[in-house]
Amino acid sequence: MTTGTSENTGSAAAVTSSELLSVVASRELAGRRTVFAGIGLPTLAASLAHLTVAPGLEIVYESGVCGAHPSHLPETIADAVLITGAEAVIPMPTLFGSVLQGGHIDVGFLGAAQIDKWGNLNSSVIGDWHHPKARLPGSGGANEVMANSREVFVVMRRHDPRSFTEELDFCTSPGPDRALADGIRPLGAGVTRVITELGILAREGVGEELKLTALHPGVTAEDVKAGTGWDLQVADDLSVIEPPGDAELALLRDDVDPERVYLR
Amino acid sequence: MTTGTSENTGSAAAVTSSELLSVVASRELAGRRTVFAGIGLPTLAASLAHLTVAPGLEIVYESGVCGAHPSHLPETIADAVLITGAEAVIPMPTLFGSVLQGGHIDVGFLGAAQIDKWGNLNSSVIGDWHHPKARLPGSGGANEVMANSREVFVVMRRHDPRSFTEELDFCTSPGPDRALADGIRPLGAGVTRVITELGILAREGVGEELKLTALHPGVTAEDVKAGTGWDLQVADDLSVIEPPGDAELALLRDDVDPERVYLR
Amino acid sequence: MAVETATDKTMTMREAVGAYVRDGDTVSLEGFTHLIPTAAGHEIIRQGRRGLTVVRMTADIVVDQMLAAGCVSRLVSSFVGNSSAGSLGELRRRVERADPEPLAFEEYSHYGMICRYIAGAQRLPFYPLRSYGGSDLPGVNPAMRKVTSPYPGPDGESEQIYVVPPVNPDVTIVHAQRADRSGNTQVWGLTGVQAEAVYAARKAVVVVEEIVEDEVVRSDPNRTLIPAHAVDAVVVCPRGAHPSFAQGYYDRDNAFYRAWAGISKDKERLTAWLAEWVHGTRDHAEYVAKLGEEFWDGLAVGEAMSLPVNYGRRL
Amino acid sequence: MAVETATDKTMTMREAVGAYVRDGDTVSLEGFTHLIPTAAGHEIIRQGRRGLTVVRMTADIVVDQMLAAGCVSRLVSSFVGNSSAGSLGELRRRVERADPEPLAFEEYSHYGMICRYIAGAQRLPFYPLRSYGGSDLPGVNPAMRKVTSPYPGPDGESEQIYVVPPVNPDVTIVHAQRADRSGNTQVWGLTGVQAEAVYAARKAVVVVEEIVEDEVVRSDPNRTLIPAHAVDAVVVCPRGAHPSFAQGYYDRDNAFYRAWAGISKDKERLTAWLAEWVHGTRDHAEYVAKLGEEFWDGLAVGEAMSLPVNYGRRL
Repeated sequence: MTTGTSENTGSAAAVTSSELLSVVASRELAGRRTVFAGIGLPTLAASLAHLTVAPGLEIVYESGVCGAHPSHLPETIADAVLITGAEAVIPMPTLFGSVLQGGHIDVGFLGAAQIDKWGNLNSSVIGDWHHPKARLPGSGGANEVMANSREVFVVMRRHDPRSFTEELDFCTSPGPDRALADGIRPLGAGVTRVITELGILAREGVGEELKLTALHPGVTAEDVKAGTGWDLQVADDLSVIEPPGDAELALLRDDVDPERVYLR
Repeated sequence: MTTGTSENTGSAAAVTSSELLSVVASRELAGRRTVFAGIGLPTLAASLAHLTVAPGLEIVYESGVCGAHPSHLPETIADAVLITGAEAVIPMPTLFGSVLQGGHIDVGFLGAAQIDKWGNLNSSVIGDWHHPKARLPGSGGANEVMANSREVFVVMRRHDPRSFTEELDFCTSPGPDRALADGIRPLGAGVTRVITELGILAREGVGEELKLTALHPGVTAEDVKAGTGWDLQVADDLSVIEPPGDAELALLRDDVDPERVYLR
Repeated sequence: MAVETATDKTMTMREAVGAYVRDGDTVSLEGFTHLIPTAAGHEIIRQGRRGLTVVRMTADIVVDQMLAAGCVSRLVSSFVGNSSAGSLGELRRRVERADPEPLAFEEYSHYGMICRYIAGAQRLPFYPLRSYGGSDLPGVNPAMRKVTSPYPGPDGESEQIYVVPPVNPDVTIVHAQRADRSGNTQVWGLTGVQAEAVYAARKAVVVVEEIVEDEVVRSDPNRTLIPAHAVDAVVVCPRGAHPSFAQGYYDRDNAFYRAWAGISKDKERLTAWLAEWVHGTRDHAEYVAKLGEEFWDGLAVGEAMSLPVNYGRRL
Repeated sequence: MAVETATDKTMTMREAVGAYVRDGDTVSLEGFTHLIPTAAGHEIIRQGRRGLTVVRMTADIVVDQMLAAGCVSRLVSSFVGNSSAGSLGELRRRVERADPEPLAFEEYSHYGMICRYIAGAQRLPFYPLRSYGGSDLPGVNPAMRKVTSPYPGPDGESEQIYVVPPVNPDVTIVHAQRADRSGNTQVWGLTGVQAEAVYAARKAVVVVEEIVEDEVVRSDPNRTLIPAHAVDAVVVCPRGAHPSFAQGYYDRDNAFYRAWAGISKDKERLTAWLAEWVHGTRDHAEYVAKLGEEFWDGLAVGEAMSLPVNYGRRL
């Protein structure tokens, strides 16, 4: 691996935001067995992890595909290339009921329009639900992924106070703290990693706020605090993230997404 | 069809108990679309009805087979010959959940060790459940067939006061009257026909006792009352059952069960 | 043994929609990304149905089209987006600005929708699921309620769980690869929640790429996802799932998904699109022909045949 | 893209039972008439497990044998009979006369058992079902309880429904036609409740007629009833479901079912049978060999191949 930063190293000079986020997310999957992932960055991260830090990793898709062996990089979670040659394609009641709610997923990947300090997520509306400024797609399976995965990774392309907000406009997918307050016993830890272009926020479980634990080279804690809409806690042992290495980038570019479907 | 009785007509002279019960039961299926049937007499009755009074009849088996086209008469509800060439084989959760509990079954066939005047059935124990004189197989799917079929036909090989009893030793599969008393809303009518070698007892639904409605030729209402452990009501318009006709017997013997697997 | 007396349930799409979709009905259209019954949605538009409640997990292009055509007054869904290819313009106008009229929206999550179908199929008064704890969804959707378990939880205390109510559509319409004439329907690839949606419905219409002989279906009874007894009408409609795909028949039209964001954002373009492609075609066969053979060649797929299994025969 | 790194989970039956079935465990053995995991039951007997709770919808010959061998102290079941071929002698002695010792028995109905597996698989605190209203079963089985629906019933009144609790076996053992080495398991013909029983369990052992190459499984992913992530061990054991059958592999041994009524009725004959056929064989291969080729010829089945379907390939 290189030791340079994404700004100043030869091969990494052209590291895109997608590549950076994918590589960093992939490393966090070390040792995990099952990941529930959507298409895009989560697929890239999981596929790269499969080639590096988590060789036994299985990606389970929301569409019901387990053990996919696609001939081409899939463009959607239901891409026909995910089905042909897969190890199993299971009905949605089994996928959501027995696999996800049954507790077989180690890491769920989610995105969101807004996240708060407890890792609660909003993917429903901006503004008031009844008269929204912007109607977003909604939960899909996100509420279930949050409720039933052992932990959840969030990859956020934007790190700004509108997305990292003190108060969500609407909570679509609550973490375990909110679940407990509602009298419902959660299975997992909720969001444990938030990966952005500025760094990594982390928490381990119930009762813990997201805390800044790692920075990309050249980014300061103050930069991240400025991009965060709440008074962000900073870890004492704040570390610097190793930039994407040559080996990681080569795998990502040559093996995982050679057609650069997502590595735009 | 012949008009003679099973005792005195040429071709019907050899009518066995199984043939008699099958033919009489088949007639009661006129116009029904779906029947949930076990192997043995119910299969014979349903298969014969399919060839006579209910050409659109579908037999659904407890094992999950729908639209069977067996090459040989099946020996069990799960006989391999029922599966090969069937229109559908569905998982048990779908069979019991969506098909049976979902309300798709017009007639369920059940047997029992004991039946009472409300059509409640015992197939669990003779004697006290905790210290039974005889442990019987139990519900299987009988409790569900009773709870979820529009109506239930019972074929009883024995018509005696031990089987037709004032008080069940144990109620495995209750009719709708008992369900209502327990605060549960039943779907169907419960037992509507009980077919025996003496005649037919019938009731239409909630609040009605089984009543003797038809006799085989040569049998008197007193015979049936003597074989029944409660004070049996007798219909005013008590009819005489047409004995199995030549056409029915020919179909049963030549087409339905040519190897006489059940027509012993 | 049994004589063949299977009922022929085949009819045209026009006949099926005419017979089974009425103004004000609750209509479920299912197919999760795969086998979306688009052609059925288009025929509902052509026949000018009004006041429908549409139930669909992923409200996507076909729902946006039905909204734009004025067919829909209520939507029950768990994902209102154009896959990952942008927004649904008409849906956003309806929800954000009541333009041109309001849309009643019941928001669920995917599993909540699945559980509603299961409860509907299984005639259950409710279905429990480990979702929604702490979410704002129950606050805007009073159908999400809690039940206390009669068994102690892992900690010995009593345990609460959210439940959703059954949904029993007046009619469910699904698309599938093939069926026989009596409605035994075989699906492969992603099977979604179609079987449950069919069982939950009062009436069910199955739209298929092709009708096959009885022997084909019966050679593989485990492939029958929906048995004939649950089906009221069978409609043959090749390529009826476009722009979604039919595994083994044609691929997804990703370009159209991307284009829809732009078309639907502009009400005039959207209206023109509907006029040309839905109102301007007599039926789906015309729509398919209008797209042209060259277009369909671009979505063609090659062969990847399943290896057969032996069901066995008594010797 | 992804490199192949599938885990090889194959082991012998002796290893699998040794590793995953411990004294006092709750063991589910499923297979509804079809694919009954008899060979696994025999190995449990050989290894002398004690104090097991056996969970099985149809407690039939294999359960009677395990009872007779003294492995089982508690039975959870919905049908305790030898199919339609008579009684289970040992079970009746245990239940009716506590001979030679009592048997704790939790009685359910078939759907009650299915729902317990579903609840276990789906991590639900309970599962509702429209059974048991007015039955004496809840009186002898306090696990059957009632819940009031939070929604009004059809008549506007509140509605009650029975529920059953989840079952989460320590291990579930099922038999199947084939699997790959990592445990992707394909089943056809009657599929019973095997998938749910596996998902409900802490550990799962799949016994198969044959291991097939990855390409065979992957040529038909919809045939995979149990994905590898739910499987801990794969045991190859041809004819391991005898006297039940494996669709497409061998037929049911109806003669043995009929014989069992007589064997099991007489404790001495039963003990002798176990000594000869279970304790007297080192493993199932010996049991199979002891039955002899001529015997197996009598259960052979002919070919009835499924017609292939096209999963499609991107061109």
